[in-house]
Amino acid sequence: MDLTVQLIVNTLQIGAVYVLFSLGLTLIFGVMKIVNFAHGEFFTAAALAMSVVVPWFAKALGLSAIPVFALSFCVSVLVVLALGLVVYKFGFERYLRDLIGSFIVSIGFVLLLEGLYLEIFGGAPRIIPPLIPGVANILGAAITWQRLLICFLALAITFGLYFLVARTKLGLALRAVAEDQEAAMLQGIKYRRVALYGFLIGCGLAGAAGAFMAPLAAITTFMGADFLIKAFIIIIIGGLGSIPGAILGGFIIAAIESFGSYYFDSSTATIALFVLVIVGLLVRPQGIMGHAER
Amino acid sequence: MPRDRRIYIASALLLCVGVAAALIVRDDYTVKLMLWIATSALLAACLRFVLLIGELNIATAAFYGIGAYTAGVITTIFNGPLVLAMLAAAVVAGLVAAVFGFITLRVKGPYFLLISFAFTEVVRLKYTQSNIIGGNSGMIGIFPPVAIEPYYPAIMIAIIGLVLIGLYAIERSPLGMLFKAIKSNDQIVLSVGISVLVVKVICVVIASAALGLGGALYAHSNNVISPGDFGFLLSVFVLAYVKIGGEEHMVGALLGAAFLTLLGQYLMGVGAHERIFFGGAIIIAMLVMPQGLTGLALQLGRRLGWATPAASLGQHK
Amino acid sequence: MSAPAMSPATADDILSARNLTRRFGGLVAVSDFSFTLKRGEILGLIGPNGAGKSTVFNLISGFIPPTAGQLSFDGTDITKLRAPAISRLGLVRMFQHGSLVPDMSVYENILLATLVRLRTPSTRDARVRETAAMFGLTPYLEELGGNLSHGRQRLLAMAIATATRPRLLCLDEPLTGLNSTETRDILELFRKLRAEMGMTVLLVEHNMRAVMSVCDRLIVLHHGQRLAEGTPAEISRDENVIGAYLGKRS
Amino acid sequence: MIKTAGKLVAISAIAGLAMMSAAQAEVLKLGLSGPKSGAAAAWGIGFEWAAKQAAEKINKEGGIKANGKTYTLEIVSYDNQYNATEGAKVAQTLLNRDEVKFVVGSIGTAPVKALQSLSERKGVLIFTTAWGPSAKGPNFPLTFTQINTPAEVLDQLYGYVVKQNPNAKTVAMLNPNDATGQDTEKVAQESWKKLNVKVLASDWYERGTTEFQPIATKLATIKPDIIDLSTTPPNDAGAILKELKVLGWKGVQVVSAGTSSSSLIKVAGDAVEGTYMGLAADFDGPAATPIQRELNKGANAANGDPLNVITIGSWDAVMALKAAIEKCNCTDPKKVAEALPTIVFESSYGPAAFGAKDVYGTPQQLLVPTIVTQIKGGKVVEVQRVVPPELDARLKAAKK
Repeated sequence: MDLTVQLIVNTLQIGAVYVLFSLGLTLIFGVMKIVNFAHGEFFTAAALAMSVVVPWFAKALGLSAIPVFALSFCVSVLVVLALGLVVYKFGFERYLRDLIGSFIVSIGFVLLLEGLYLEIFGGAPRIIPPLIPGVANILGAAITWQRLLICFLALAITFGLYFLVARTKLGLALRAVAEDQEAAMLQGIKYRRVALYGFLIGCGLAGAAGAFMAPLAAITTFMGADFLIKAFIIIIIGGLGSIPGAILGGFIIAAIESFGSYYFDSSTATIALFVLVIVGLLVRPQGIMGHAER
Repeated sequence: MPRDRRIYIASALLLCVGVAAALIVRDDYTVKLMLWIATSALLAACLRFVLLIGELNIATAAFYGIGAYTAGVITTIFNGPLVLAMLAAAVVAGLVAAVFGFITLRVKGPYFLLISFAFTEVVRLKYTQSNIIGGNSGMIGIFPPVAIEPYYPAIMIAIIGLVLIGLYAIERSPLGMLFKAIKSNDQIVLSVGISVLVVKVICVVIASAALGLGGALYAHSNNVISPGDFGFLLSVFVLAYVKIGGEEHMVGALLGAAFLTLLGQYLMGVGAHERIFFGGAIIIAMLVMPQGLTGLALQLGRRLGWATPAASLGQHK
Repeated sequence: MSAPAMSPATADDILSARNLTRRFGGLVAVSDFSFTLKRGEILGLIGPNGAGKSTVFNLISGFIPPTAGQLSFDGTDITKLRAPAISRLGLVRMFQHGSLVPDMSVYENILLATLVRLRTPSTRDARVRETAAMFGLTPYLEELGGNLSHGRQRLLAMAIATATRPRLLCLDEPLTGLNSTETRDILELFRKLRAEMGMTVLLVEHNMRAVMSVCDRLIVLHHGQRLAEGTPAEISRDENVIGAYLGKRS
Repeated sequence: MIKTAGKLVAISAIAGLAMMSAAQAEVLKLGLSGPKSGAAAAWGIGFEWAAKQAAEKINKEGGIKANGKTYTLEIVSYDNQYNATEGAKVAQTLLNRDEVKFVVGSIGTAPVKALQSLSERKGVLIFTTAWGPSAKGPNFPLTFTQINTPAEVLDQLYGYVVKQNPNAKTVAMLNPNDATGQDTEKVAQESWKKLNVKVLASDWYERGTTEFQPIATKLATIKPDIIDLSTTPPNDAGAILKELKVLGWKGVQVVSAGTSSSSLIKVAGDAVEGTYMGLAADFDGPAATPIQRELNKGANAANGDPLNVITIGSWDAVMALKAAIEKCNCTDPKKVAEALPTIVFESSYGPAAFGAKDVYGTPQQLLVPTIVTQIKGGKVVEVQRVVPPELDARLKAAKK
């Protein structure tokens, strides 16, 4: 086992899901100017949905692992989108661009959803069968095939989002709204509709991350919390609202976690992450890729 | 100004009633309930104090914790007197806040929110790694001196009440006006020759010193403190107090603290459902009364003709 | 470029800027711009949109630091000073937009300006009332700033700046959106401020007729550089200016 | 949601009934303080469930008789959220509002200490699962430990591991950076040293971590003969074992204080093979008592989560309390506390007692067999059961 290669491989495989999750958070921030603490709950919802749907499909349809996973993935993301719609309609819609108001609403949803998940799914961890078995060997580093596959899928979605934002009409509207909401409205962009789409895309990304994480980790009702905190660090470092920033930040955090856990220990690496955020914000408040607020 | 005087007189009376109640009531649980409401109210008032400059200070929990730990270290490890512990807690929290504020208040809005969040987590994780203060198990045996123990709840309510009145007085002073001006338009404040950064730091230092003192009081009434008590979730709940009470006026923070503390106690027996109800209550409150309890009360009052819009709370003069 | 050579700084100069430059990323907003302001004069800074007038304002009032160049105010080097310090020295500016706190009363708005300059509540109160009277705002002292009419908001903004008793008052388009009576009143006020308090005024304004009538001297800015400088009469005859600016606009 | 609403109705109906019956018989309220939300929620929920089963069983069999009265039991349980603030609130609510005289279970070192600072002063008897030696001893005459703690377990477990793997000379340890981890790690270091096993590294991680490859990579590259995941919770330990297998590390795996073998097996899959556990008694297997099997099944059905060594502790505490109250024929907590160390009672493990005065200075530690288990073929197998000599002696004395 080549250590450096292994640590880099670890970084990439952790980072891929971080990136996906953070992209959703940063997109929602960009469009709605809200800090969505409930983002982790969408992630959890998708993973929990997978834990129900995967065994069900496998039994009912008798398909092999990959089509079952693909189908379940779609269902889980749809579940998350529906949840997102409810959360938007009964909460965020009235607190668009209100940092403090929306923050407290999102906290309300965290408590409510966390309690409901525990009530419905119980405290025991849930597991879904592996997607594909086996371990790949890359330059002496070990990684499971399913991690590798999920890495690629996550990267594909990331590129898809990039394309959406860079090339499509909706993407243009999202960017315009993120840049300057009033000007965008003067241009005839319907802000509320764009905000809803942006929010749903963000939820969808959290859902995708959760669904990808489902075969890799123990599915619990509180698994989103850790990702949420990491994602905050990531988008601060990358720059709030910045898509390239979230991608870069995701891999930076994954690298610190991977190398820091090795050379110090995991607990210290966690502190290092927070310290990094503070130092980073002092040196460059707008993040690596963010624009200065003017 | 007469309205202000009435508020001071009313709060002084309320304070006397609270202190008297703490002395008279024999039921420990009721006394504790009063103390929880008092500490919640102090936390809410301090979080709201920084909201006056437009910043959401998640580090409210951190400064409260710094006060609690400072006081705990002084009375249990060094056997220092309680008064010294309280003073030191306020001073240490204030000093740390000065450094923290001077560095971080250059950023604002979501950046400040998130940096204060990160600061809170770093402080909490540092406690867990420090053996001398008990690591994750926390510090135990933080008691007030035996002689004053029977009066401690009354003393605590008196101090917290005075701090709250003090915070209100500052809010109504020219300094408080500056806070409001900074929240609304910091450029104009700069243009008349006032350093916005310095004013913001003063604001955070005042709030943090009050929090430090509150933390010291809390530590001695709870007798046990642990790192988990001062995580960012505490600030989040305190924000809920402020928001549900109504942030327009300091009374809102107090109302919200009392309301949610009592609700929390009532819901305690509901067990795992507690979170569901608490979360649901926050969401519903935000939907039906965006101005909080005080806003709702004012609206009702207006509809019934009790108050005219001109007399609405929170307006100066 | 027929800009006249710069006169050397003298004791009469209250403000002198030397080779002032400011870049934003690749964009040069102000380039090697030098000028002086004489004590007690009313200087007009004019130029088309995007000429760099607001940047010059932000530079001399310390809201943004210059990339290069020097600034001195009344004998003090203020190049490295920040806005509050410069304001305390007596160089006070007004903003183009939102130069007041909308959710505070007129009284409190003006009171803001007195906080670092006057120590006792009674002197502050006197200063606020005196200033309000000067700008005809006495009847509105209890009104919220945001509830005033547009014209009175401009008056309030100027009142805030004036209440600091500045030696140099910089006004960024104070006449925008005012009717002719209001404009006339304000111009009259400028003259009064200068006569009674010895205030120097730097004025950025689009209203050409007002500028021509009130200013002692004009500087024309174009693409961040000085295009012309002179008395209103000279400027209105300057062919460069007419070509680049006046001709096209009116 | 409908199910939830139904449950709520049921709960309030039961509460109503309980209040009605309260008018007729003497009700003895028993308190519980455990986490019922957040990452440790499953513990508090299982804990409450087991205590309620015990109370129900006793009530059905006619309650507790003492003082010439018959007491029926009622469990009052609150969420301590695993921190001192909430722990203190729970303590106040239990002791001062509900006026509970006995707390039959408390989980979490910080909230337990908050409870203890009040209960000892108010003369309330408490049972606790707190592992740290700091919560025990002569300073706390009314505090009883209701489960086996590392001090009871580790020497047995490690001794067995070393005996089975005589070539293992080095160990790397990992613990979550919390009170449980910090308390246990010290004891574990000592235990390994006693057996001449060299501790190569002892690392910490923050609870709530979801990605474990970095931790696994570190552990694997140290190349120890034994990896002791110590107090690492089963979910996390399972994830780490899985990653260790991917990395190709092969060695002796120990999860000394992991409480749930079912979670561990679920998460780790076949990577768990051969793992030794010290606190993961198999409540499903042949070695389990009928009560344990029945409780385990019930908990699985009710909460979707089987019981473990911690959560079953509340059952044992209720049973011990019943025996002690009947022995002293009173409900005065101080007298009950004096009676507790003198009795032998029927725990879920079979006959049990309180003792271990030699270790802690007071005989207030539950004495039940320590059970070393190993995971073989995806199942937990009991490989060694040691009845503490003290318990053995007491049982023999009781028989006479």
